Amino acid sequence: MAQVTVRFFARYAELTGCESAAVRVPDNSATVRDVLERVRETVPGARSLPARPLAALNLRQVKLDARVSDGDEVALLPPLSGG
Amino acid sequence: MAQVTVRFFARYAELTGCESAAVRVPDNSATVRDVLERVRETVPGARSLPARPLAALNLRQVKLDARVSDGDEVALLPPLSGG
Amino acid sequence: MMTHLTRSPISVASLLAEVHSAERGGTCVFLGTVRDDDDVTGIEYSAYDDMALAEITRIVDEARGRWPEARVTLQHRVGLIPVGEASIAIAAAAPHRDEAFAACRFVIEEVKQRLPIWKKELRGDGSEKWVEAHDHR
Amino acid sequence: MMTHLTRSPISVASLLAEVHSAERGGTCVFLGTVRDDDDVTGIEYSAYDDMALAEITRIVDEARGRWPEARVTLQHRVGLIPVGEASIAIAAAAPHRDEAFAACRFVIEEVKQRLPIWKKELRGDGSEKWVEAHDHR
Repeated sequence: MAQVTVRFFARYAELTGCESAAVRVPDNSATVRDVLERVRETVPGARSLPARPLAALNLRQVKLDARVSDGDEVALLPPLSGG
Repeated sequence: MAQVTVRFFARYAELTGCESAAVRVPDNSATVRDVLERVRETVPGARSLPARPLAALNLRQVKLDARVSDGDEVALLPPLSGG
Repeated sequence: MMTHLTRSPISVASLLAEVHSAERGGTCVFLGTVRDDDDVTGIEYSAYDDMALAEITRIVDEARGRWPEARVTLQHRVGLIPVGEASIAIAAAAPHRDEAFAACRFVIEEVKQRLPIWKKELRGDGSEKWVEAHDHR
Repeated sequence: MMTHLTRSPISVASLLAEVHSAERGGTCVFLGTVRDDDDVTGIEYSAYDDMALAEITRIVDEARGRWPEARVTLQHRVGLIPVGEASIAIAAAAPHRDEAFAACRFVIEEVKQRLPIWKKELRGDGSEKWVEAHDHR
């Protein structure tokens, strides 16, 4: 199994009441989408996240089908509003 | 006759050795071009001014056929290079 | 080197000093400041710091790739920013003004699209609201 | 109110203060500085002061006509300006950044075309040269 750190920001941190969680997904073929599924199962409040949130993997925006590896950091990002 | 003040700037002031001159032109139909002709006759060094210099009349750029009146200020402007 | 994310008021002079030099005759600066829309008294900005810094580095590198003679820098402020104060400042200096304007504009557009930074509006009546759509400031 | 022609160094902070307000969330600044081209050590700027001031007023009014919610101002320095220092600064603030950039760009283009101001380059070898063509800084 791969252990992935999941981080929640801004409104998503409020929704889940959580800033960071560790989830485990199968080692070889898991994607950000799989991480998101695990999060919905294990983090209370995560069910109210949108179906396809913006996500980042290791500090870069990625699509939900990006592959994850042990030690990766996935972040779930509300719509960006910097500037 | 109308009396017009003519002002020279930058390189034109150097060429003519003059910053300001008074010229007299006919009262009713004289233009900036006529003023320029008078200047060439009366101001030493003004013959080396270009044939059609940039000109301003009472603080606005004008064409050489603009009419002048008594008390007007005509300025002869080298190519602008502000900014 | 300035830090690109700060919790303190932004100094435009420091940004200018960082990009300016004697061979770069045109400098364009953009400042985004908190507007007094509706009953807004301030905006609380929060960031995914590590990713924001990484994106800023990538954006600055991309700008340098497009305009090799330009130098650009930016500072984004986070935390509570009162109405009227700057949340972002960008400075772009180049030998000629076309590149300075273009590089500055490029950076603000990329910042708006890419930085993982979020705004929560604070209102005079004590209410708060996450800003979820791009504004067009 | 600031004077639009000055013989002293330009203060960007004063320009910003003049255009900024809480409803104008985007501010664009352009600075033109004396470049160290060739052997240039400084540029002597001279102006037809009365006409330059009249043109500046007209340009600012035209900008306000096009972008009614924007505020723009500018300062042009005259006299001897050493390499690296600003000869012109423009600030344009507007509710949104599009107008701020557009108004700032408009003003610098008009300034370059319309202000009766002239440059004489001063070189390290003591020579001087009138600049007679538009540069593209």
